[in-house]
Amino acid sequence: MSDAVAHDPDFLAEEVRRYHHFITLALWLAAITGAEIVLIFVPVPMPIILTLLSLMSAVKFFAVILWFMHLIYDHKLLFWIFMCGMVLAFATFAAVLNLFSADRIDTKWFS
Amino acid sequence: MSHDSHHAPVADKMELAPERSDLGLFRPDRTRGLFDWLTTVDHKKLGIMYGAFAMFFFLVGGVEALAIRTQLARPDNDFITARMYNQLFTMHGTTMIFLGVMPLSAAFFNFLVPLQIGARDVAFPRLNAFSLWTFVAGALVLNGSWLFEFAHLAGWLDGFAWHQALTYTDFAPANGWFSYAPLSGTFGQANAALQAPRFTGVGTDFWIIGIQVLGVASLAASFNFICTIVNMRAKGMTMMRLPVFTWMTLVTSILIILAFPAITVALIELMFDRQFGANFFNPSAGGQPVLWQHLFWIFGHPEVYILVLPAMGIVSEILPTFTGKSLFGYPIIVFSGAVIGFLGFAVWSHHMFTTGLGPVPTAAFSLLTMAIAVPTGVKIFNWLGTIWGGRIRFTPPMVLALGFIWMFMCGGFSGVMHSSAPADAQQQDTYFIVAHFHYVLLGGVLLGLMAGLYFWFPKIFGRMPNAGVAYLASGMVILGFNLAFGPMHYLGLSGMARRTHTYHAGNGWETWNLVSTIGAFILGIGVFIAFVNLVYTAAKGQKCASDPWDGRTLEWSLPSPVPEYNFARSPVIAARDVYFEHKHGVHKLAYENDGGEAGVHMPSQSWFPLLAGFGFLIIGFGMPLMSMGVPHAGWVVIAGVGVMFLGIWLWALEGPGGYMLKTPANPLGTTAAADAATSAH
Amino acid sequence: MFSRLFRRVALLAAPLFLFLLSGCSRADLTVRQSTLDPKGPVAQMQYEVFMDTVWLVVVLFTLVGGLLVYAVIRFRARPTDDPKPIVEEGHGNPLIEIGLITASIGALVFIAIPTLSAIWYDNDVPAEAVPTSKLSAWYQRIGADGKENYAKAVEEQVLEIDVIGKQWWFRFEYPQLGLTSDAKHTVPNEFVIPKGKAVRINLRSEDVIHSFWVPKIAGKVDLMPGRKNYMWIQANETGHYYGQCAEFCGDSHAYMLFRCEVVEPEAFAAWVKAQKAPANEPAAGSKAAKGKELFAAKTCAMCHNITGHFGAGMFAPDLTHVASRKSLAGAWLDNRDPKAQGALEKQTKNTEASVAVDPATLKANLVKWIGSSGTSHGADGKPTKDVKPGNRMHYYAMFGVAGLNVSKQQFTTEELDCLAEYLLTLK
Amino acid sequence: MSHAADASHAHAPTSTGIDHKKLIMWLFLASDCMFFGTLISTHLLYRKLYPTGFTDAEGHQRFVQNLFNIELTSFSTFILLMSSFLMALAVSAMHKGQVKSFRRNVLGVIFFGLIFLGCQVFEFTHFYHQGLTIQNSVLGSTFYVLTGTHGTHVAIGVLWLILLYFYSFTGKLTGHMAGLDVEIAGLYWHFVDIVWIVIFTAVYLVEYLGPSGFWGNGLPLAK
Repeated sequence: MSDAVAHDPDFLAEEVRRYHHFITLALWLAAITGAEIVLIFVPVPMPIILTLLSLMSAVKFFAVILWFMHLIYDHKLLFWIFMCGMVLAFATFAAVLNLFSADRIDTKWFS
Repeated sequence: MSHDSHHAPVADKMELAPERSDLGLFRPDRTRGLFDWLTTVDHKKLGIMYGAFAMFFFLVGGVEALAIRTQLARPDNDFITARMYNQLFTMHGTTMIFLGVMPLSAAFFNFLVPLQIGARDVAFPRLNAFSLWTFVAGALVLNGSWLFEFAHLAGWLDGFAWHQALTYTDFAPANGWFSYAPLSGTFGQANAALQAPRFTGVGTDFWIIGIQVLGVASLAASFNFICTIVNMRAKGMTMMRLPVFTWMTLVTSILIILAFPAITVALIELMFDRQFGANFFNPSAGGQPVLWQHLFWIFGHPEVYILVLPAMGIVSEILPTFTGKSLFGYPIIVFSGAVIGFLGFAVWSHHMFTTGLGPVPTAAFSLLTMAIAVPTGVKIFNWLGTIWGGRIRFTPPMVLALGFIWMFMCGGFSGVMHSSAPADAQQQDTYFIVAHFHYVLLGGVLLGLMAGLYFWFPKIFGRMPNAGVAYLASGMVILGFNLAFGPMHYLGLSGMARRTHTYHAGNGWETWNLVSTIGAFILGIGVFIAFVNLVYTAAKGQKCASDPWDGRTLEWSLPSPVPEYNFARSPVIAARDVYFEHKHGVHKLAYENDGGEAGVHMPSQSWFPLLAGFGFLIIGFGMPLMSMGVPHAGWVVIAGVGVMFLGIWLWALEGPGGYMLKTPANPLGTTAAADAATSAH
Repeated sequence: MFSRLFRRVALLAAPLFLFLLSGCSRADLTVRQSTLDPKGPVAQMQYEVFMDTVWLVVVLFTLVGGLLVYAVIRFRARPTDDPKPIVEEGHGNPLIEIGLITASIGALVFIAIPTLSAIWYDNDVPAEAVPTSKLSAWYQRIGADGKENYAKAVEEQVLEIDVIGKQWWFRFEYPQLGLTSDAKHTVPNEFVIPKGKAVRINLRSEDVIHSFWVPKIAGKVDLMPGRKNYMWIQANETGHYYGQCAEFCGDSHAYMLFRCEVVEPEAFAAWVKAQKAPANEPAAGSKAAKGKELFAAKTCAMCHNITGHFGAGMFAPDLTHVASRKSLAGAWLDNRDPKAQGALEKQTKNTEASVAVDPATLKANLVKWIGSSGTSHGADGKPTKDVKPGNRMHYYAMFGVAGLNVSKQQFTTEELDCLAEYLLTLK
Repeated sequence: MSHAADASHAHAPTSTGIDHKKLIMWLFLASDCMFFGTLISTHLLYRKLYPTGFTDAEGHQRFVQNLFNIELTSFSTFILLMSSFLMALAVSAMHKGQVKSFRRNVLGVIFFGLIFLGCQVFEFTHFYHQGLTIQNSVLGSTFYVLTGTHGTHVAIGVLWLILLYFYSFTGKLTGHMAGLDVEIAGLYWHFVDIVWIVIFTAVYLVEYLGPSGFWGNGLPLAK
């Protein structure tokens, strides 16, 4: 039955389309990584760099999960399952990071 | 209970020759006896085993609790030593949560979920077996620490060089179920042996690895249940037609997969601190012990809902059955369950109001905690709405379910009291808190689970528990429970701190501690009677009809005990409360034509989940042995990892397997179902 | 069937109810560590918020609980019921649901408002607790400059105390008054504050997490290692208050008690002066003098500081004025006159007035405490019962990791007597 | 919906049309988000509190910017991204039933994965010789445990792919289920890759922002 699937012309055409998407995407990913490395040495105010870095990282992140991991082709439920974990992790740990501040740290033991 | 009752009368294997796996090994093919129980992948048998282990550990945890209460019955008592007391309350908490309530809930998940959604098994039967055996491994590791403790106290270990070199000789964990660093961690510079000075001994290592292994079991089981509920619903069983218990299973499982990673990482970090001299929670190198608390409660608070939501699901099944009315506000009950689960991730710091968070976070977590009272209140209103206008039949499960609502409400109210951070500053770490969470976890969860046991026992074993004994046990549990934990509200408010093994006379706590101890013994005897009642029923109880309560959900349409293939033909669902509708309403059950002549496809048994679980057992004992300084213990750990990987590898290569079962002419055994079977398709 | 069951339950419950009622009269709300008997503004605020929640809960409990009882009785199955089952798809009633949700939110707002104001009030010394800061408080409201003035006023007017938690005792230091470990004047387990004065407490831990809690004066705040926590307290009545470590901290957690003595401002000044005095010298040739030698010979002096006699670190409680302390061993052993115990018993119900230290009780406690500790063994070779299990007395080397159990001290009865006599001279 | 998806549904009689294996893998990945979230936030938290780094064995204060080697890290990041690309091709090949193409691509993935691990081993030994150990600072603890855990994930992925590679020679890796099995392994591999995307930005790149470091006014950590 797999052979039936494999030799289905529509299916093959779809796979070929994806193949080209993958190659384009790989080039973009490489380019973005290159840009990131250049960016950190550019003398621009830090907030701008930081925003750009976060954006680029997010773009790469979503590019991989959407195309390489087929989320854009697959059932929507899978996307939401993953988002559920990702958003929760992000929100929770953003909160944790904000709950700590240096002014309450007791340095007695190590300085 | 013999295997025959499940198997022989209704079906025969079509392929009698044992099946050969991809490896060329013969797969286990036992239908009875020990080998069957060890290799089974049947969700019902796994559920029964979960239940049996859970009940055993309930009794263990209960005995620990009674020892604690005996010590506290009088002021300045020395029934047990301070350290033993600390070990007992640590193990009592850990046992009740991880080895009592969670596996008992898992027993219900296992047994009921496939039946309620009209499936023949869970999505990954072998993974399900792996969850069980890994849970057993974790339970043995945790309680194995007692063996070392007793051997140490008896002096059997004195002769060993490694034992003489130990600084701390607590072999059972004595750091509380929360294991706050740095008491459970390290403080100071790592020395040549990589070990920074610690405050506790090997017990903590047992605890760390035991919880880690139990986490693996819970995670594996939860992935499986989400998959099963999302993917294996019978035709027509939309999400909004799912029985509420199944819904709560789904929410609980989602909570588990999102909450457990936090504790997994925290445990890894703590283990690195203790074993390899890392500094995650070591204050002398800048580590922040408060981080442990955050990570622990990011897991620990959802864990509370992991414990309580299944019981809420059970009660939401029992109330409609015995009021003869469908659940009031089904969508709201489901929705509020999901909201409780979601909000459960946003309130963890209310366990840390006294740690100096600063006013803004304290206020935020205070308000969020109050907010969680709303969906919880909604559930109680809806249960009330279900009772309203119904015709209440009093049976043991119903009485227990009503007790659940009552006690859970009390627990909820004291919860509202310490959602207010300033009030909590006086209540935190006192017996007031102990009273609160026992009202929620014992008055709530235990009563809910007991109600579930009495409700579904006739379905599981085809036998009816003795109602008189059940009433006696329930009465004793409810009475003893209130006597034990009601006075603790007063004790807490009058300043008695938790986790203290003794107290002075003259503080005004004597009378109520004694009352509490008496209540605890009544409670203990009540629980014991209930368990004896249930075990006796399973073996020799009165046989009963397959639908003794006039049930509403799909599992009651099946014969009791349920045949191993569950549904000879897959049901087609047209309404919520489908079986009740079928019996009394317009929506009749229909069946697909997928069993019958072709037979039913059944998954094959396997040894490898057991083998992989056994690997975890070896790892679990190896790590603390390493920590003790037992020579060559590192090799034990490596061997354990090897066994685990071997198990998983063989499991993967073995393939899912499967065989066909012949089904009887009347596939469901009940008249109603037989009518439907002929009318469908 | 139900009525029979109901009658049985009622019969069972009636004596229980009576028992509970009779018990309530025995439940005193003003016992030693009661949180329901606040004696300072912080505890008062917390008590008031608590009472708000109590009222809310009582009202809700009556409503919902009453409804539940009514529903269970009213809707029980009866033989006269219609035998036809109730078949209907229950969707609930959206209006009822929304109404109840709104009502719940309203009820929560009722406790949320006092909660929020109390969180900020309890956090740090408020303006109204600083006597001359009425003006400063006004400044504070008008701008940044005012804040500075306010901070200064706080610094001058608020007594600052450092609390350091150890397994299983507390060390108190008064940096503004020169009672610090650098100056070799520290106060273990019993601290004194003047009545009516705002006190800012800096909470530090030197090992595991502890928690500082004097229920009648303020709710607890944890002492977290690696973290600078603080709280403020104030006591409006003189007396002897009981405190306890509220965070589980190891073997002897239950024995980690402490005391707070609230005195008039003049008495406080006198107390500070007394604390700064060096220890008395025992008479030559007396038992006490021999005890002093033993104190050095048995390595007690390695950890315990006695200003004027031995200078050591602050690893262990300072003993310079040990004989004036009302308790020993983390406030577990009471040194006060047992003859006054009858009076004490009565006083436990309320704030205790000061009761003097009784030398005989003190000596007995000293012998008991020093003589049985750690894993030391009695004359018969069997382990004696620990006063505080897991404590580090009798160990040669405090900071050694391995072999701590091996090097411990043994005392003869005579040695114990001499040591106790010596310590008794340290008034 | 594409035809391919329909075709795969035909063999998976599930309520949602998603294969059990694919669903459970995504559930695992959602859960793993929390896992790595905890680890990464532990690291960031301590970077925020103690931005200056650590003190080496000679007592020199070391800044993280001077320790990290951005060229090496970008190289290994690039390698991992490309391995992800090859993995996508391998899955595609398996869907088309082209076992040989699958083998070629998966061998590439394994090779790149091993290079990445090699880089990590090199980095660890290099840092160790520079004086950063798991014991001498929180930085060492969080850095080694975070990247080490990621490395362990990579190693497990490599092991999985090696087993799949050899399994393909048995001739049993065919049909719809084979495509699925490879896709599942692929999902895992891509996830390891996206975790690295986050680590690369949050752990490595931000350290280069500005002369005093991104982390600003925290506490000095002398040890």
